[in-house]
Amino acid sequence: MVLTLAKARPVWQIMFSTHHTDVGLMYLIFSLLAMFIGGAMAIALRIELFAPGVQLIEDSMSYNRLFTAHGTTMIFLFLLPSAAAVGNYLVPIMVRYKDMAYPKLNAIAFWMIPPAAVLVWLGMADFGWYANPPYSVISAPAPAAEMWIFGLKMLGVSSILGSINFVVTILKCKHPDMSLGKVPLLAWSFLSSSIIVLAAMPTFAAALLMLLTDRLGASGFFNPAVGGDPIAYSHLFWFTFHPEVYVLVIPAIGMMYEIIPRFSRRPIFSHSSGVAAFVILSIVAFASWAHHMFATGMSFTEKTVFMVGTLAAVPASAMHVFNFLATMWNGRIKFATPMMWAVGGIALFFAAGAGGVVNTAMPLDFITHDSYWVVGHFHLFVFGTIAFGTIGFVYYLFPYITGRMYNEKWGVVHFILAFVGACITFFTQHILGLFGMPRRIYDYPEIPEWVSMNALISVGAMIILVGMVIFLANLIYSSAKGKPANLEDPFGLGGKYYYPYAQRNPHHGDGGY
Amino acid sequence: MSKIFHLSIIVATLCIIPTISLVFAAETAGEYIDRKAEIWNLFFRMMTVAFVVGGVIAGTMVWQVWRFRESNPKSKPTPYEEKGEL
Amino acid sequence: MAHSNWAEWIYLGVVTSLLVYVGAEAWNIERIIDHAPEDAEIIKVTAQQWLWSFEHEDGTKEVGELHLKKDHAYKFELTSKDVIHNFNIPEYTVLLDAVPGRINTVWFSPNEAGEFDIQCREYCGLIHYNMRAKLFVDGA
Amino acid sequence: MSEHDETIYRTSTGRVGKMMAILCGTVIVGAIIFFALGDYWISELSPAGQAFAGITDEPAAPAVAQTGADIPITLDFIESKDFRTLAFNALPGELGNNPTINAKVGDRIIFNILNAGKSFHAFGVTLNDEGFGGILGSSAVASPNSPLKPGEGGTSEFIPGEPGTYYYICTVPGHREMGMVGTIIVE
Repeated sequence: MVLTLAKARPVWQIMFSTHHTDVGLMYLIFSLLAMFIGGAMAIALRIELFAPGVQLIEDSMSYNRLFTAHGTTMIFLFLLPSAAAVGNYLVPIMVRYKDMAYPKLNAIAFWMIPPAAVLVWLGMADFGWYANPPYSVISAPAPAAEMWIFGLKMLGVSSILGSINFVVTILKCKHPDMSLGKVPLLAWSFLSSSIIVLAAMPTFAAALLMLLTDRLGASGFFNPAVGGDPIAYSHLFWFTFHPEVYVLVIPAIGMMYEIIPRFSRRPIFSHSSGVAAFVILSIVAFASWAHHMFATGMSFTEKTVFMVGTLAAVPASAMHVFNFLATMWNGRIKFATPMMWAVGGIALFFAAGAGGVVNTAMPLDFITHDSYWVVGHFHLFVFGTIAFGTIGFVYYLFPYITGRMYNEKWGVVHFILAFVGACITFFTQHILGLFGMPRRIYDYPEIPEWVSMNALISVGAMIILVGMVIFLANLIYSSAKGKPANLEDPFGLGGKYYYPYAQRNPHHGDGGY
Repeated sequence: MSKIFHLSIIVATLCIIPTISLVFAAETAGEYIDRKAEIWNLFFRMMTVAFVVGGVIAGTMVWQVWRFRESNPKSKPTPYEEKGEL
Repeated sequence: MAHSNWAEWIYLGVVTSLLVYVGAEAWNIERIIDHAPEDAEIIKVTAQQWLWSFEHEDGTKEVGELHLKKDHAYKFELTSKDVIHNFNIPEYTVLLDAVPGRINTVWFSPNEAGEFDIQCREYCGLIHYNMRAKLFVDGA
Repeated sequence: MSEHDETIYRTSTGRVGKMMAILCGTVIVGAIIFFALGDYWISELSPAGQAFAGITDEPAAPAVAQTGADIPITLDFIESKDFRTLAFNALPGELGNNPTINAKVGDRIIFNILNAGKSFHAFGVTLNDEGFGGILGSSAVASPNSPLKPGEGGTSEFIPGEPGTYYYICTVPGHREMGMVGTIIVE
């Protein structure tokens, strides 16, 4: 059995191993660490905003640096690595190959992340994760900004390397008996998200270099004081980072495709519609980037084009929701913790998507742009959908990774707290945005609606915090002392469906048995 | 299947053309357009659509979760389970 | 796995037609509010870290305060001296970026007298949170 | 499991403990480095930013024969409750608002600056009668890009070399226009 070792390996052997499960484990531990650090930052921000005036953070500089670090951490150091963790664990198994295509490249891709994290966290730049010029060129203090730029550069290279690995593993190393159409949907999700990364990321890599030379005064691409155009940066940035939204959300949907059929005890309603939706999403992802920029003074025609491009992505997402619901139909659903997270994730995914349709209707941008509506909207995506799918999958993989079972009762408590907290926090943020509160503000005037809603949002965030503390305790306690899991069927669903079980790690003693 | 698909697109288009012409005609002379009212009215129309669709989807989900849960007295093993095809 | 997909096609048809409706409505409203009336008075708005200054057509300058008349049309010409700001009057759903090196325009016509907030909605640095001004609309 | 009868799980109390020690240790060391170096990470302005703000390495002002007279001045940055009016020492209309300083050429004016407000401020003396540029010699306390935080303060000196009207201002853009400006009349 993979999870039992004849001989415990020294920790350094796991750390510097190139086997996909070991690299996956490193990715997972790192991403969870980043999640807790980024979450602590979010809590600090929410305490500060609990009421007008100074609560916790004494000056706006620290606040600005915190929200920048929070955004960068959650996107690049939590969500991307956690998706890579799941992919590393399961993609080779699903395509029936012994490892990733390039194991050393895989390890390199992981080991680029911690130094980048050090740069981001030590510097703590203050320009928001969007680093919009000319602020980031003429106003953001050094060396924090340079450190952020170098850190992001490394993270970009890391995710390109990881993506190459996934694409090659799936396309070239899959078992010859397995046609591409038969590749499981989780692996398909990694194929499509990796292709998006390969197409989108180089643009941002270029933009970062241009930003750096601009800051050094050597060029003036984005610096209007010397004739550049800051809007050009917005285009380059969003050309990468709108598709990046799909890079984050597609693996999470893939994870739900893994969880939902298992716990519904039925196969996926339509494998081909899932594949089609992934392929469509990875194409239309590139048709909508400038809907982030309606307020920069775009013409009516440009706005119309990008509104249509945005709406075009909706049917594909709706196909996924349909597929999930149709899979659950007539099933016999066991609501173990992973299934709860997946179903909760679908519910919030729909809410986030509906909010997105409202956002893209051009005139409504005058209400929602850069307000708390937007904050609520994308948090429903990144927390409500992507993190929900990921956390559910962490619970799902837990027996496989540790050979032990997590505490089911506390897992359910964690889910309920996180779901209730997310609803309170993020739906209230939508409404707060309608009352005109801008995002990224350190303090706000005593407008009664703003004061009461901010207090409510902070309470919601505290509820999530309690859930996450329970999660952390559950992870630590259960991996140390949890009950041994029945690896053939850890969730008691009947059948030997749990195929991570079959995987062997040659680096474990005795050939991995 | 594709017939239904095409039909629904045609029906949708037929609904929109009169709407557009109606609003085109509604421009009143002399007074300035009330930007605030136009935008907020659009917002509330959109929210009506969103909440109706959301209600249907969320309702379906809640019902499914209630009906197909393992502990529901009516739940029975799926065919795949019985055949051991999981 | 043989199963019928008719439900999915109907569902997709409904979703698509709703999206077409949303798009058409949004397009139409945007078209209506896009064009400024020709008699709109031009107000030059200059943003800088971290204050708003205004210049009326007759040359009057104001800092941090803007006095307008009810039921007149105003067209803002927005620009910035340093970084990108965003000129926002939430009460009147007026919102547009003030970009250095560009002039963006947005128009509105206040139809209610009173005192309203003007704020910056694009992150612009240390005092972004307090980059506010007051709009006074005087009755006809 | 040929050699061992006992199962060894991939995770055990000891290994989880080790992992937590490594993770927590790294985080704590990182936090110590971050906080120990404090504001070093945000201490400078980028070259492009310096060019934009007009900061250049100009030669120091010519030495002036000092008269030996010292004029100590205490200035506090203050703000009205709604932040829309800013001033030195007292709000407009109150006693001691933006005091005018009279000095002779060669007098040494010693500024004692305190940020008594809630916002960010920085101090400097300029000859320009509008804007926030042209800060003279060693008169600056902090700068717009690393300003005084609430409660912080500092001292600086200014020795006028020529007669005329100088202005002491808050060099944070916009604050001069909102009222943080006073005059120095030099004979």
